[in-house]
Amino acid sequence: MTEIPKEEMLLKCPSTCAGCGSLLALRYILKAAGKDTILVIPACCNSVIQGVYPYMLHTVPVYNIAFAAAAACASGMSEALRAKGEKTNVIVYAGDGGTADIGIQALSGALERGEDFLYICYDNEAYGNTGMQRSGATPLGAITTTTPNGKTVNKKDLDRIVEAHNLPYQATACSSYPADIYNKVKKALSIPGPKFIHILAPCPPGWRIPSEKTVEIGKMAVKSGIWVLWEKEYDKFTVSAPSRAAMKRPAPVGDYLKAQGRFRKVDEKTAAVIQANVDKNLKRIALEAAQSEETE
Amino acid sequence: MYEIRIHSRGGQGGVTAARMMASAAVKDGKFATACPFYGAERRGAPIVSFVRIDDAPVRIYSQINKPDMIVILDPTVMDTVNVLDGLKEGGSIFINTHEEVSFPKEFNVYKADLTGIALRENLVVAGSPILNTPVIGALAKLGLFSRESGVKAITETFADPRNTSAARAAYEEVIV
Amino acid sequence: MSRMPKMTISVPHEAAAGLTGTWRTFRPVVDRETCNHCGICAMFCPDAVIDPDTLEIDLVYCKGCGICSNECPKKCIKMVREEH
Amino acid sequence: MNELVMSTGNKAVAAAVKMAKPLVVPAYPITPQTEIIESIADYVEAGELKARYIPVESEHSAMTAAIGASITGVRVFTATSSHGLLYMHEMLHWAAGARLPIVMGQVNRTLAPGWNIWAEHSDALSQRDTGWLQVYVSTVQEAYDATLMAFRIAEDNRVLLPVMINMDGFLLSHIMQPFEMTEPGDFIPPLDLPHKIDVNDPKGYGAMSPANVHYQFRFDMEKCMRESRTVIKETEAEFAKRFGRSYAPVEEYFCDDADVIIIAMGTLGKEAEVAADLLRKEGIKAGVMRIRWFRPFPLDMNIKGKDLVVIDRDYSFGFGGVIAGEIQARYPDAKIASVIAGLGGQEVTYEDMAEFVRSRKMETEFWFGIPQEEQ
Repeated sequence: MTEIPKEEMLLKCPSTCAGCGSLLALRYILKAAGKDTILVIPACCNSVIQGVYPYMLHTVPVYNIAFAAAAACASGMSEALRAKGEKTNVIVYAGDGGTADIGIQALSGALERGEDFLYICYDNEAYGNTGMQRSGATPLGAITTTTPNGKTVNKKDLDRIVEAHNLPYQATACSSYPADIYNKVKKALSIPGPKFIHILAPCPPGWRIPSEKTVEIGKMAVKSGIWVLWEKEYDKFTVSAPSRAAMKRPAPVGDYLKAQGRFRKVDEKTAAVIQANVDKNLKRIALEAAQSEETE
Repeated sequence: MYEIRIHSRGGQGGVTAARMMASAAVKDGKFATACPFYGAERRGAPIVSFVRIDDAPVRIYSQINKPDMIVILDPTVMDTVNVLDGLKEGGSIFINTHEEVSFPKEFNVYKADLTGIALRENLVVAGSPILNTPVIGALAKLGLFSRESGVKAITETFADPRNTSAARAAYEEVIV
Repeated sequence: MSRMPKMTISVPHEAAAGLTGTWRTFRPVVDRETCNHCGICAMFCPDAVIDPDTLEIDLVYCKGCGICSNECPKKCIKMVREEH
Repeated sequence: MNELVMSTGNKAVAAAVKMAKPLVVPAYPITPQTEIIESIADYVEAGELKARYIPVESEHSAMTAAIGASITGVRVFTATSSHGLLYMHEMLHWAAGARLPIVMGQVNRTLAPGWNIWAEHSDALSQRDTGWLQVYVSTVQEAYDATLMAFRIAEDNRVLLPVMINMDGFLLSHIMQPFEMTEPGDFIPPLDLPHKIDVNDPKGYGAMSPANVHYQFRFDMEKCMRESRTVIKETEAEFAKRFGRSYAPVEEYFCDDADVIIIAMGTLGKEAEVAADLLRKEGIKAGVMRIRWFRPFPLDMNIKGKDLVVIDRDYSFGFGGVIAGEIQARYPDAKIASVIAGLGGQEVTYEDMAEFVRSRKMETEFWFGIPQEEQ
C-alpha cells in the first residue's frame, strides 16, 4: 500500500461546509501533487473557501479564474511553463457546473489540443456554490432549487464525452476513497498530456444529508453501482478495487436514494428507471473491462 | 497622385497585381498603396482593387471613384460592371484581350493578350492562366514604374521564372 | 523599478478563513479507552483537524461535522452538544 | 533608413510581434484579423519565432490562455476583431484586473446583425471600460511601431495593464503600404512581472476580495492608467530618438491657427488631413486632431475656442457618438458638431469630410447618408 504523506497542504481551515466531500478529496489531491504545483480554480465552491484577502489557506499557488475558463487558463499556464522548461504540475480543480456545463467548450478544446495538465472535476451534482441549482450533472429525480419537483432528465455522461477525446489518462474517483484518489492523482501526474479525473463529492446541504454521512453516502454510491470507480490509461481500462467488489453484487440503488433528502420526491417509476440505468451502465463497464483485459 | 482601378474576377490575381504594382512604384522611390476591396464574393465574382502612386505618402483610404487609369484583367466583367465609371477625361485603359475593342475616344486605350501570353508561357495554375505577372510587364511599358522595379516586384513574389518571362512578353506586346 | 500592483494577492496563513471551531454545534469526544488508533477518523476528516499521530482533535478548527464519529469502526467518538 | 517593404497592416503587426518575441500566443481566427495569427503561426512553424502558438477553440479561451500564460511572467500576444473581441469581454476585464501586460492586435469591425465584416469602432469602444489601454493607428508603419511600443508600455511596472492596438478592418488591415521594419534592439526591456506566479513563494490570486479593500484595487488600476500617460509620452519620445519616427497621443495637423478642427480616429483621422488641405485651399482654416490613445483619454487637447467636427465611426445608442460624448464630458466648453459616419464600412471620402466641415451645424448630431428630414 502506498504511503500517503502526513503533511497537509492546506492550512486550517478552509471555509467549506462541515463535512464537505470536495475538501476531503482536495486534501489527498494536494498530498499526491506536492509543492511543485499550481491550482487553477474557476468559479465554484472552492473559489470561495480559500480564506479572505490578504491570506489564504493553500500552500501551493492558486489561480482563480472565471467560470467558463479553467481549462483555457491551465492551457496557457502549462504552455508557458513548458516553454520555460519548468515541469510544475498544473491542476484544475473545478465543480461539475464549471466542467460539464459552462466550462465544457474550453475543456474539450484543451483536451483536443493535448495540453499538459490534470483536470479534476469534483462533482457534487449541482451548482453548490450558489445554493444548489441544477446542473447538467444533477441526476434524474434530484431536487434542486431549480428542479423543485426533481430533475426530469438524466445526468450528463461527462466521462463518455471526455473519453471521446482519447486521453492518455482518465479516471473516476469518490471522496470516500482517499487512497484511491491519491494513487490516481499520482499516476495521472506521471503521464504527460491531458489527464482527467472525475470525483464524486457528496455535499451535505445540497444532498440533504447529515454532515457526518458524507463518507458513508459516497460509499453507498459506489456499492450500488450508481457511481463506478475506474481508470483508463491509454487503452487499458480497469475497474478499481472498490467497484470490482461492488459489481459482484451491487446494493439496490433505492437505499442510496432513500438516504438523501434530495431524492424524496422520486416515485417508484422513476426509481425503477434509475435502477435500470445503473444496471445498463454496469453491464457496459463490465464489458469494456473484459474487452480491455482480452486485448492485454 | 495617380490612381488606378483594377477589374478582375476572384482568383485571377487582381489583388496580387495591385500589390506588385505598388511595390514596383515604391522601388522607384515613389509612395504607393494597394488596396483590394473585399466583399463576401467567392472565386469567380467580379472584384476591384485600387492602387495609388504619389510623390508623397498616400493618406487616402477610401475607394477610387475618379481613376486616372483602369486595368481590365478580364474583359468579361464588362458585361456586368461599368468599368469606365468615373474614369477621368484623358484617362487610360489597359485591357487584356486578343480582340479588337472600342472605347470612347477621350480615353487612351492599350491592350495585350495576357491570357495568350500566359498560355504560351505555360503559366497556368489549377487550370487558370495567370494574369497578374504579365500585367506588370504591360504596365511597366506604360510607364507606371520602371521595368527593373517591375521585375523585382515579381521575383520577390514568385520564384518561378515563367512569371518574369511572361511579363517581358507582355512588355514587348503593348504598343505605346 | 519594480512596483507591485495592488490586487487580490494572498499569502498562506493559518486561520485565513477564521476560527472554524466556532461553527460547531456538536463536539467530538473520544473515548480513549476504546480507541485502537486505527487512524480512520484522521483519514476521513475533510478539514484535517485530527493529528495523524496523536489523533488529538484540534477544537479551534473542528467544525463538528461528525464524520469521524460516523466512520469510527470502534464507535468510540461521541458527538456531544456544545455548551455556551 | 532600412529598405521599405510592402505589407498589409495585419502583417506589419505580426512582424512587430516577431520582433518583440512573446513566448506564448494563444489565438483564434476571425475576419479581418486572421492574417495576423496566420503570419505568427508561420513564424512559429518556421522557427523564426520561438513561441508556443496555442490554437484555442474560442476567443474567450484565447484571452483566458493569455492570462494563464502571462501570470507565469512570460510575454504574451493575441489578436482578435469584432465578435471575437466581444466574446472575450469577460476576460478583458479579468486581464486588466489581474494586472497582466498582455498585448492584443484588434482589427476594428462592426457587429451583426446582419453579417458585415467592414470597419467600425464599436467593437473596441464597447470595451472602453475594461481597463485596457487602447491605441488607434492609421498607417501600416504606425501599426508596426505601435505594436512594438505597446509591449514596452504594458510591461512598464508603472502601468501593468494590457494594451489593445486598434486598426480599421480592411481599410488598414488589408491595405498594402511601404513601411520600415525597424529592428527594436533593446527598446523593449525583458519582462519582469513583479507578481508572477512562483511555486517557491506560493500566493493566491483573485480569491475573495472583501468590500472594504476591493475598491482600492480598482483605484490602483486607475492610478496606473493615469501614470500611463507619462509612460506613453516617454516611450514615444524614446522611440522617436532611436528610430526617427515620432508619435503623440493626439496627432495634430495644422491645428494652431485652425478655426475648425476635424477630430477622428484611425484611417478617417488620416484621410481627414487631405480634407483639411482641400478646405484650406478654399480659405477655410481647418485642422485635424487624430486621437491615437483613446484610453487613457487625452486630457490636454488644445481645442479652446475652435469649432470641432467630431466624426464617430461608432455609436452609443440612446446617447450619441462615443468620441463626441467623451470630448464633451472632459471639455465641457467644447463646441461640437457630431457626425456619425463610416458605420459598417460605409464609404467616407475626404471630400465627404470636407463637406461635413462646410455644412456643420454646431451642437447637433448628423448621420451621414440619412436624409435631413429623418435626422
